[in-house]
Formats: sequence, C-alpha cells, structure tokens
Amino acid sequence: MSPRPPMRDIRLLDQPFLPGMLIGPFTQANKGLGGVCTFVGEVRFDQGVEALELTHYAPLTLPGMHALATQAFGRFDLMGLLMVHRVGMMRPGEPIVCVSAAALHRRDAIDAVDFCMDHLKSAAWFWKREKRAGEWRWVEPREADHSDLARWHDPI
Amino acid sequence: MSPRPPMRDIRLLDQPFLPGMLIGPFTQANKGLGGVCTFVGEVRFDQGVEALELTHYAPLTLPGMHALATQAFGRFDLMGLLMVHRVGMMRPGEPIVCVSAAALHRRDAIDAVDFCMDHLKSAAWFWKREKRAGEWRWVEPREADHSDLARWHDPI
Amino acid sequence: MITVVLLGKLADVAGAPSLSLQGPLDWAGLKAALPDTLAEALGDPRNRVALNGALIADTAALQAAAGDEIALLPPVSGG
Amino acid sequence: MITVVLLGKLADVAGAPSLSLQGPLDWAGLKAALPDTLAEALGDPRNRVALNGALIADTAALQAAAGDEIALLPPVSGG
Repeated sequence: MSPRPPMRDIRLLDQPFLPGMLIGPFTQANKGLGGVCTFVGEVRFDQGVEALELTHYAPLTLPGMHALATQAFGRFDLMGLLMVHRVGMMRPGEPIVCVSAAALHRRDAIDAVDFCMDHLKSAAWFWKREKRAGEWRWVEPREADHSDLARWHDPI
Repeated sequence: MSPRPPMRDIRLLDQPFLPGMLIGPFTQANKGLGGVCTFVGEVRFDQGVEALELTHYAPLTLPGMHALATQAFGRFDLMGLLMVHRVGMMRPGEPIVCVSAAALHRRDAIDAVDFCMDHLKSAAWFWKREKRAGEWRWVEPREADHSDLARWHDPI
Repeated sequence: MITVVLLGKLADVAGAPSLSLQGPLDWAGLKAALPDTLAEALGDPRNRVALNGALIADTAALQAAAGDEIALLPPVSGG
Repeated sequence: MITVVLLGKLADVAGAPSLSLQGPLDWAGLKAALPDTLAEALGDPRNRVALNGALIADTAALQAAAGDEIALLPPVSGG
C-alpha cells in the first residue's frame, strides 16, 4: 500500500483536451505504481453527425462523479483515479471522456476503469444533442443501458 | 466497421520508452474509433531491487506476441492493437509493457487489453533477473499464474 | 423568486434554459405557473426533479420558497 | 557446427549465452557433449527445447545437424 492518500482528479471540461496532457502528469504523480489503465472515449463519426453537445446540471454532475470515484476507491485497491468528462460542444473525433486508474496491481487498475466507465452514465447525467444537416436534435433515452451495469451487482 | 485492415503494432524495445509517444500516434492512426484502452505496466519499486533485466529468445518472443494479437483480433472487434514490451536492463519506475486497443465500442477495447495482459506472459517468454545490493539473481518461476488465464477459458 | 432550471429538451419546450417564478410553490403550483406545453411535458413519469441540487424522491413532497432552485430533468440520452 | 542458445539461469550454469557443438546431435548426444553441470541442469522436466525457433514437443525426437540452432529454455520467471 502507498502511505500517501490516494490521488483523485475529477473534472468537467468545457474545452477540447488532449488525454496525453492529463495522463502523463497523472502517471508521474503516482510514483511506485505497478500499472496504469486508461480509457479514452471519442465522439464517434456517426453517419451525418456534424457536432454533439452535452448539457449537464452542475449541482448533480460533479457530486455524482465524486460519489462514483469513492465507490471505485472502496471496491479496488487504487493509488490514484482520474475522471474527466467533456461538456459543451464537440466535433466527431474529439475526446469526450478519459478515465485513468493507477494501482500496484494491474487487475485493480483495469477493473476500476471498466467499473467507472460502466457507471459514469448513471452517476453523471448528460443530455445530448446532435447536429445533422445543420439541425440540432436531442438524443432520446435508451431503455437498455443495464447489461453493463448488471456485471457489477454480484456480491464482491 | 472500419473499411481498412486493422492496425497492428507489435514491438520489443531494448531502450526506455515513453508510453505517450506510442499512444498518441496510435490513437491518431485509428481515425473513427469509439474508444482506446491502454495499460502501461511499470517496474515496481520492490524492496531493495535496484534493477531488473529481461532476457528473451527472439525467435519465439515476437511470433508469440503476434499469435496473441491474432487471437485478440479474432475474439474482439478491434480497429487497432499496440503491444510493446521492454527487454534488457530496466530500473524501477520505467515502463515495461504497454498494450493499447482501439475499437468502435469500449467493451471490445477494454476486454482486449485485459485479455492481452493476462496472456502476454504465456505468449511471450521472458527470463527475469533482479539486482539487489549489487548482486544479480534470477527470479524463480511461480506455480500459480493460472487464475488470470482461467477467466478466458469459458466458451465465447 | 424561485429559479426553475430546465434541462435537455425541456429547455427547448420552454424556449429558455431557466425561468423565474414567484414562490412559494408546491408541485401543483409549479405546473400551474408554467406554460401549458411545459406543464404537459412534465407529465412524463421518467422526469426527475431536484431542489437546490438534490434529487427529490416524490414530486408530491416538493415545497419551494423564494431563493430556491428547482431543476426539471428529463430522461438522459442513450449511449 | 550447431549453435546451442542458453536462456535464463542456464546461461549462468554454462558461463556463456551460447555454445557451438559438432553435429549431428540427438538429445542424448547433446547432453553428453555439454559440460556436466549443464547436462545435470537439463534434467529439470520443466525445461523446454526449441529447434530453429520452434518448440519441440518431445526431446526424444530432437535431431539437429550442422547449421541448426538449439535453444534450451528453463521455466520462465514468475509474475
């Protein structure tokens, strides 16, 4: 175990970001780690989508992400956790989410990233609009985002 | 699905490397991806270990890593796979392995990295020496590296 | 005044991201004070309501006074 | 000549990362041609043998001629 308190970096960004600019310093800050797992999601080039806009309700979003980080620290043996999500207007190909976990052992790092990605949508709410042929349209909810979450409901 | 053939970048490096210098171009090369998952393992600061040396037998190691990549491409829906392993002399804190998978969907990217990391040890053989108090000593085999592998033996 | 924050498509229905209403308001009072199309859109049982940043379990329990912020949260977008 | 490549601690036992031996050699001939300590270390059944870069399933089947490369591979190190 690391003697210092675990490092937690949770951010909502309203401007484009370069994941490497976050992950490099994050890795450097966790001296003595065994491994770092990182997931970066990008806005997909879906047929005809010119832009994507994410709206959030700040009083719920950041506390939701912090609560998720607390769960992850409780469940996995982590040295550090980075969780960054874009809001605002994005173009296809831009990073939209970056989750990085540093741990002594690779299983904790990989599983923590998997867990956070599966739960981020339910922990932090985002409303999504897509622009196609110059027109903005809200993306409707899906009934079935449950199978990913169900993977984590077994007793530990 | 991407129309172009999947990108495969498999390397053994005998000099220190910066994971960011590999992952940036790898991500750029996979235009249209949904997500990239990356695991970077570092040489741990184990009690008293001053340096670590990995020896390999080249005619087996690279083909073993390519065979593992082929398995991963068959098992997961991937756009690209990067698998880089250090050989030679390393110091604690230096990156020793970097596996990165790009896919349209995050589950494929995360699971492919998990799968490759679990199988890398059996796909590519490395003999490991540790230097403690100025003396080199071979790290002995462990009987139990099987539990991680057993996770993947269920029928697909 | 009570601030009513409108998220997602509810902002489009209202034509604005937030409204100011006279308090105090309970759920029935809020719906009555909102434009018809918005009050109608609130009929979707998947909507959630937050008072001062905290989700409330049951809209019947809503009691907002001057200075409070009510957020009306439609279901979030799919994957 | 046949090149014998020694991996891991077998290189230490031999005092060199590789040796050159006169061919042809089968498994018994190889062990007879190696220094005693190395032949003894090869008794560990966890060792594997490769001929020209390919693992061979059974050392009894080893047949190496001039120009071939035999690799002697002790068990790999634990995680």
